[in-house]
Amino acid sequence: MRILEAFSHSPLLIVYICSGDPSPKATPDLVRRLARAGADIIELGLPHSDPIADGPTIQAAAQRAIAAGMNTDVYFDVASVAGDAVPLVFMGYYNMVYARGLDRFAKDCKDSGISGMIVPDLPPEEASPLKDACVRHGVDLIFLAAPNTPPARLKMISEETSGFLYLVARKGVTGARSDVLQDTRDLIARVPEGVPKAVGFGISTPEQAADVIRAGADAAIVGSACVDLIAKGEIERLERLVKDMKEAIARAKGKAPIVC
Amino acid sequence: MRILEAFSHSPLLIVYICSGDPSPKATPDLVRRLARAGADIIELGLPHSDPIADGPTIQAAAQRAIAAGMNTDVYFDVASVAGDAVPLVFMGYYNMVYARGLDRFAKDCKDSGISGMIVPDLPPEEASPLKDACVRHGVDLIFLAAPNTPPARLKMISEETSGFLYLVARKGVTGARSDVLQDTRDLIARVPEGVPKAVGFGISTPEQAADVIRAGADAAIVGSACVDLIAKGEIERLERLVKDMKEAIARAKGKAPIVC
Amino acid sequence: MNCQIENAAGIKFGRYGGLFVPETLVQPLLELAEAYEQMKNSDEFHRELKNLLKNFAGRPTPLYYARNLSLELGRKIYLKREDLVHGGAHKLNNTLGQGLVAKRMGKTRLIAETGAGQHGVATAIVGANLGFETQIYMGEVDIERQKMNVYRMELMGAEVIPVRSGSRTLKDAINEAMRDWASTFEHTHYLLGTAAGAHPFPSMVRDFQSVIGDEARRQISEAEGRLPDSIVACVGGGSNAMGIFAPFLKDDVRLLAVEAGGRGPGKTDKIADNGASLGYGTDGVLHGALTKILQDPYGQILESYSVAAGLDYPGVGPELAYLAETGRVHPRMADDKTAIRGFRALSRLEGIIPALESAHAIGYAMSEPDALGELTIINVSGRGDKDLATVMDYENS
Amino acid sequence: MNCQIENAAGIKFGRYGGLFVPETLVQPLLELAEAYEQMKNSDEFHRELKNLLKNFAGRPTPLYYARNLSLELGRKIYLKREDLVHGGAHKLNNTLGQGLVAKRMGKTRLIAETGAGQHGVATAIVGANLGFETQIYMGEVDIERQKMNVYRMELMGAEVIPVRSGSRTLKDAINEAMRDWASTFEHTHYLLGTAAGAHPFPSMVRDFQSVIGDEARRQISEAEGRLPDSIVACVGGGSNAMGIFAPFLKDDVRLLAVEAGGRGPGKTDKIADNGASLGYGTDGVLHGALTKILQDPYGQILESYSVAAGLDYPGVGPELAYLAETGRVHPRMADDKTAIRGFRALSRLEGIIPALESAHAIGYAMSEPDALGELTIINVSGRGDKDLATVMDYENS
Ligand SMILES: Cc1ncc(COP(=O)(O)O)c(C=O)c1O
Ligand SMILES: Cc1ncc(COP(=O)(O)O)c(C=O)c1O
Repeated sequence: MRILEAFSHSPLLIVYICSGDPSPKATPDLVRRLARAGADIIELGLPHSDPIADGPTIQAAAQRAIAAGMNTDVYFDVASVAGDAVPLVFMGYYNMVYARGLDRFAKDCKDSGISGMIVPDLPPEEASPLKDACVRHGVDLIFLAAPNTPPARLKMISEETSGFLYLVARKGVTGARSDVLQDTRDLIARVPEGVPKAVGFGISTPEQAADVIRAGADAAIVGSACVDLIAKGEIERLERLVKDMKEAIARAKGKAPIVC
Repeated sequence: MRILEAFSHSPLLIVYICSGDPSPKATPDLVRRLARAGADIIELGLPHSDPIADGPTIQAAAQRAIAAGMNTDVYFDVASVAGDAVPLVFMGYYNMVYARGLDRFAKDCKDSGISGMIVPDLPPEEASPLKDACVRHGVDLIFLAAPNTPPARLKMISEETSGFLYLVARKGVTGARSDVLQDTRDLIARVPEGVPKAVGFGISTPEQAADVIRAGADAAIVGSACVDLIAKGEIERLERLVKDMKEAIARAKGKAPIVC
Repeated sequence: MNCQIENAAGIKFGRYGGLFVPETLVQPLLELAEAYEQMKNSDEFHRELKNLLKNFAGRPTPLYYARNLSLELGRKIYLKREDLVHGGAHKLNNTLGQGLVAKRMGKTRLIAETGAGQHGVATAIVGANLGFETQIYMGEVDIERQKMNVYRMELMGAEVIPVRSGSRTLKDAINEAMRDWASTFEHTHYLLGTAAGAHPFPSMVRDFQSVIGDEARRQISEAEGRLPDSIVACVGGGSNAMGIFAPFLKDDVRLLAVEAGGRGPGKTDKIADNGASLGYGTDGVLHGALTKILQDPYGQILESYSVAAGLDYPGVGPELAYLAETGRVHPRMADDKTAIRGFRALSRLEGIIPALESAHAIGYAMSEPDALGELTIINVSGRGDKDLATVMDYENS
Repeated sequence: MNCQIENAAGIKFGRYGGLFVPETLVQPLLELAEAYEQMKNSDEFHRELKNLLKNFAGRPTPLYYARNLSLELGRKIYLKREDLVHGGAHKLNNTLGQGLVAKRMGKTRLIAETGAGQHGVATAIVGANLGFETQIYMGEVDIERQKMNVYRMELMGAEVIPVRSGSRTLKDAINEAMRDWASTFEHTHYLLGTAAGAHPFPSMVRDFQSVIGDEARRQISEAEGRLPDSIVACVGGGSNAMGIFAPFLKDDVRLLAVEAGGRGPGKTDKIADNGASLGYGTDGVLHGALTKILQDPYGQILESYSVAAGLDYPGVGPELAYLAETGRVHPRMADDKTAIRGFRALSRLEGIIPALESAHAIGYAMSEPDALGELTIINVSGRGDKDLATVMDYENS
């Protein structure tokens, strides 16, 4: 519910970080700083040994976090202490969820203050058991759609998702890129009216974030660009980036897209 | 003719050396010393790169001789200067003969004072062209028979050989061994009456030499044992060995074989 | 839930299998499934495949009555000779099939993962022969261990891309190939090398490998006038096992699936000492399918271990997981030592040096002859030339 | 001269061939010839051999239409796939045949020579399978160069005996095997690996290898409805060439025998820079036969040279010498560079890595396509796995 509510104040900036990178202890403070800098929702990644949807930046962050002692128990502890300045969303691979037990996982989310779950390798067709658990515990299960998702399937996913719809900005994996494609704009336009849409994968600059908002998205998701700055220990630049992005999307609100 | 004549004074001692080992220059002197020590006929080996009928001792001698500059031209020069104290017999592989030309080879033998030829890889069936050349130039072509030569074939070989018949004392290749086999005695006994028989391959001691004479051979051939002493530079021991062998076969003449 | 994938048949095997992949890959997989479904009914496709299997790959492979091994074990042992397939293993049966599918789908590029290099070589062969641009993902550690196979791939025009993430071995090479495919699927086919992964790979690879079992069925019937009491095959991902088992599923034939027992059951934090997902694994999702996997209690995938590189994989095909659960297939294990014994025995007794993978099946049969019945077929999935250095090292260590 | 060898047919090919061996070996050779002559007429022998060729060796091997190479050369090229024979080369056709002959003669031990190890491996395979004690003579130099093949032989229970005499390579290994045989023939068969040497080896080995040509004849007739314009095969001793040529001798088919041109015609005192006995050799006697050999003016045998170990022999089978002289077979040469080009081309174009020996045939065909006519068969006598290190070294030097 907290997520839908947040979307009533769009445009939103959603920031992804990998929990436990550089250390479990550092994560709650990072969450608070990002919230202060302007993040409206924070995706808290649970690192996995085999992150097939992620590019090198997030893979490396996951490896660092695992080495620093992150695991699912620690993950929920970290989430609990991160506070409730902004809604938190779980982001992680299905096997980690499956291994803990679906119901237990959804309940742990709820109990640690996590409002939603994004499981990038779990398409709606495979999701009903987890969906049931999420409904039971009042957690949103957020699905993804991609530029190559055909119309009928996009409709189905839009109906199945709860909280918002995660639009994958482009083919491929997570990671910073330098432009926003026509494909993304098309995808945004194709989503049925009334579904909150957040666009992620490859958004790394305020301009790109503004671009997707102008194209009709309700939120921009930034991940690898932030993870990169954390890896470098440049937390102030991270805060500045978030601030700049937040301002850029606010300015972009309601403007027509710039088509190049 | 010189060879048959020699056999009228049997028992004979035939000594094999590898021409050019240790050097072409040393060979004529060696021939003279061996003759003085009691050798009745000397087999002068022409070294070949691929001596398939020879054991390690004679292979090694051939390699030393080739390295020392021995070749077919040098071979005949050496034979020429070795003198005519005893009959010389060529011993070498057919390819060396073939390469020079059969007629030329037989003529060179004649001209350099060589009375006969032993070509261990040339069975009578393949020998007619060389036989013709040898006849033309008055050189004996000496064939070999082995313990596994069947009766009909032994008869044929005995008819084809000229000078004497070379009896291979045992299966296998040249090289010193420690006993004389029943097979050898049988082979000697199987040779048709009237054919001069020399036994070689594996005779290294006066006792073995005496043994084959007692078994009915007209001559004993010693090779590797002598080559071995030459390799060690022990020329006096070589002379002593030849002397001892000569005495042993003289004593054995006419005695019955000792069967063990 | 109101959502359907068309052509859903064969997506799941009991609860196993499925399509647990990022949304970007769902469509390419469904398109592949559909294209394959059409080609299954195309006579021309089958003619083309059959022609390549016969004249290029060297099929049918013999079913060889192993006289000496039979004497040793006191029962009749036949060997299915996949070691004689071009390239040296059964892998080509699958790469030829998928290569033709990709060609007909209009793809121009192949990508594949490889561990020891056998599947990479089989993919490179097909890439060269059918005219694809070919790139093979291979862990950095494996590249170092398998220089000769890397060179073979390169000779045939494939590019070998070192994978530096994770454990830098097979499972990471699969991850990397999936990442590549997520952005290149329009012109690229991902040629998975075993009967694992997301739909339609498990069924498609099984189908292409079923030529092994189809032939074996005909051959044993001709030779013995009956079906065997048992069939033994090694299991990495499960393609050679499913290939020889599939045509016998409805028969009264004991199907023995031999996994890599490695150094034993013991495992540390990140590393399992074996490759026995059926034996020691638990349910989980890896590379797109729900199956048995080697994992820690939190769901992190463990690195597997086996002296045989091709069995060194922490997952297994979902159909095998299902068949093992229903009891139709009997999962068994052979540890390193047993495999090496099988390797030496077949070399010495029959003059056939088997792949170390296949040697697990042989070693198992030798140590449990009573499990075989009177008449058995062992699948010799590949030849052992690639393993000589490994065996020498093993013996010296 | 009044001397006859019984069963004299086939002892000579024109003036070539014969039985130039020490007297001790004459009888064993004649016994072998006679035994073989009897088995030629034994249905049971042929049944047994056929069974092994089919179910153990993997025959028939495909005749593969090489689409890409054909396109490249603008004519139809078929490849006879001896690279798919068990062990990796045509060598097993001969060792199986001779192994069965030896078995029926009551021999209990096999000896053989080997250079690169291919024939040694093929002999070890047969020794293991048919239950012989097996010893392989191999030059010390070759043992050092071919560690993996030594290990393969040992795995299959053969003992590899280092030869330290002469040049310590193939020809010395043959010498040594002949020496061994001269004292062990009663229980030992000498399993010569090529269509060279004394009678009956040239005809016997040719006969056992003729299965290549017999199959190719049937296969090309089926595929094209006619015989080829030409056949190309590489020549070491001549067994794969005679094997594929023999069934076509009476036909209007151009037979191209490609020898190792090595580094060229130049030769020093002891070493020829090539293995081209037909091309650069002269008449002489080696290993029991009159044939073409590489020799110095005095008749000392030269060491040969080729990048392909299996062509690195200073002699050639007498039947080929005869057929070359009569013009029925056309001797040609491919030098190292041409062979390497053929090796790379076939790998890249067709996904088949040929043996470096076979690569001479391919390289020749690529550099002289007009000599081939419209329809040609190239004999791919073996696979190139054994040659990877050699090619890598060659490219880096
Ligand atoms: C010879 C051989 N056998 C078996 C396997 C295991 O794979 P699968 O279980 O898919 O047959 C491999 C894998 O590389 C292999 O190379
Ligand atoms: C693959 C291959 N081809 C050809 C040869 C040459 O031998 P041959 O001329 O007897 O066929 C060899 C010899 O080892 C070989 O291994």
